[in-house]
Amino acid sequence: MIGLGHYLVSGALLFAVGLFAVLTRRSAVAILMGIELMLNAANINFVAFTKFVSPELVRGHIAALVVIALAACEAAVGLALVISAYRHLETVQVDEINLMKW
Amino acid sequence: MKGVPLDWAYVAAFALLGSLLAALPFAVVWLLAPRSSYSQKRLTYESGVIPFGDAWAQFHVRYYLYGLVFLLFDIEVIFIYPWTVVLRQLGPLAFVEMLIFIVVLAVGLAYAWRKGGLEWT
Amino acid sequence: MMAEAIRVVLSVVIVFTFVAVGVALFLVLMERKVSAWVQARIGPRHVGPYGTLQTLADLLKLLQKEHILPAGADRLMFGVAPVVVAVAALMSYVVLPWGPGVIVRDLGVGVLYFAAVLSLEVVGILTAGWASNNKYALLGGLRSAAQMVSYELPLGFSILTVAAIAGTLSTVRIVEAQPYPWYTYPSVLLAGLVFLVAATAESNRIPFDLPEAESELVAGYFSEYSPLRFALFQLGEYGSLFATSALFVTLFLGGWRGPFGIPFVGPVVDGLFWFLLKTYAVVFFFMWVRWTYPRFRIDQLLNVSWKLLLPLSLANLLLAGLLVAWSG
Amino acid sequence: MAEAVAFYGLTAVALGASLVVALSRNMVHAAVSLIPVLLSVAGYYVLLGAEFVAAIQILIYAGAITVLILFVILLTEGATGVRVRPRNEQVSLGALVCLFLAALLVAVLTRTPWPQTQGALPEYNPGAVGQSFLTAYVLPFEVTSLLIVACLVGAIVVARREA
Repeated sequence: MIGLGHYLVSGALLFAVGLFAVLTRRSAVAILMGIELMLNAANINFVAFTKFVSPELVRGHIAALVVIALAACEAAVGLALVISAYRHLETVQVDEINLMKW
Repeated sequence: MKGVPLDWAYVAAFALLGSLLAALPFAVVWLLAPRSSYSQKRLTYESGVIPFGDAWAQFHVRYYLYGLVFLLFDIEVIFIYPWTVVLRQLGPLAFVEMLIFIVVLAVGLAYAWRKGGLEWT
Repeated sequence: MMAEAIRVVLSVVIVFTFVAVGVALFLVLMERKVSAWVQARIGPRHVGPYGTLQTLADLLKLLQKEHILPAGADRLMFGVAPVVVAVAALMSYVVLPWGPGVIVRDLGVGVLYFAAVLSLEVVGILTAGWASNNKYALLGGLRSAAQMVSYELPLGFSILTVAAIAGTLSTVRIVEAQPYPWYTYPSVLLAGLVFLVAATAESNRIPFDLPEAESELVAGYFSEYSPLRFALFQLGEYGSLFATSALFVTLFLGGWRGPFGIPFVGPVVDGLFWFLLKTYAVVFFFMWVRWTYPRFRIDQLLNVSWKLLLPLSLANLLLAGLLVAWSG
Repeated sequence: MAEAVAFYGLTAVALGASLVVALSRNMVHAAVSLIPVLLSVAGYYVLLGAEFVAAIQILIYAGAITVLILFVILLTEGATGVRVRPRNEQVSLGALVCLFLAALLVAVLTRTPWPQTQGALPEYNPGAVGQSFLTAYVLPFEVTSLLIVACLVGAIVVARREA
């Protein structure tokens, strides 16, 4: 029988993989993809808690839907930044975008 | 398994078995088709000219702008689909709420239009 | 459990067979006959009676042709992309109501599911264009994606308009809500028009066939695709053409209901008959348009979507909402 | 039984494909692998009875966000086929942190006694979501529209070629 724990563990593992992408990737687009993975992991938890903890008011579904909307907004702005950075610096590798560092 | 998961079991079956059925004829091709490969044959088509450079060139930012406006308007449907279902029950209140929502977004559309985000230049 | 599993497999096989024979093979033949009719030609006539077996012969020919992987192409993506396009088209058939009680599965989110699956096709097309390592193909793929996403919005909003009037997302219940008081809502007519235009563009057909404009881009995103994979793209293209036509029939033309019942055949055959008749009529309309009109320029094409259809369909949705909210 | 098979199948696809997203050298491969991940998460939602969220996940995530990501990869250097080093020099440290975090999360999540109830989800999913959005959660709903407009303006300003 698949219970709440299964979904939570699966979400945690997905979150860790997303975090790994964010920490180790050089390309800004790949980092954004890692963030999407992490947001998805959080959404799994929202929906799982809705089913097993408080199903009547579908609060978790609402939260998950708002998170999807936010993720879309985040992707739009983030990718716009990537394009802008690429136009000015001709790279999307975040460790080469270091104008502010020196 | 019943209810929603059963409904979607059909969807999953369509995806999985469908891919299988779509890939099946490849076995026939593998059995029947001739195989011979040389570099001239594998050249990509470029109107008879030998391809120069890489096809993976960069493209104009306007593709991104259309994708962007699309994505942001696509988010609306998250809220409009449930709205259509309960509209009759909730009546005028639901309508006014959606009116506000869409008017705000119309401002965004107007902005994109004015700024030339919708121009193919 | 066992019976259910058999039903699942059977429904997939039946629908796939129908899509392969009744849609892909038949529609290609129909397209050639219609184009011949519009251009005052005769069209295929040598294979089988009146050329009816022509596309079957073409398919047999394609089966014996060699697969060519273009130099520098991405092997995996190149192979997966056509399957994605074909399967995405196939998946939209789950929610089509063929007749009273004749539906693969009446999903609670019916029309939303249809829109969602249709949007997956874009990914396949974009990947196909990229994986070919061909400039025409990539440009065609990008154009196609830009066009499809642009027209997805008006299409979605006209579906939503209908859903708001019917008060449900289930395709079966949308059919049951028609015809009265369906056509008393002025929004339905406008939504139907927007849907027709957007569906034409969504299936990349003239006057919106820029992605595969032969004179500019060879064959667009499938320039480099040889026999069977090419056939899969055709399957996807005609499959989704038929599915969108069927959705149009479901949303606007009363689905499986006919103006009069056919005697002695029972409701199921009657429903199937009317549904298929209407859907093929809509498909014929799309073909007729294709062979009659010239092609748009890409800026005109995108302007039609963003500056005309999108505001129009949004306003139309609000109008429908107003009528429903106050009149109940 | 069927549920368990579905769950483990989805988990295998989700985790496998997400590893490709995190590790692949080819950006287009990474972006395309995002789709199986998103679809399996939609599968989870279905198993959890959240039909509407699943459909939205396919429509918005798999059908729209991924397309935008692919556009950007094709617009920037990911498309040029230039082979660059895909990872920075923090791989071992990052892997350590992630493994530690995963272990910690799993330990905490499985040991916490969650107050599980026997209640049932509302019969019709989109209807319940609509009720909530238009009554109890009307504020997030309206504020989202402001957020979308803000994003639209911001992204256009940033991405457009300066005149």
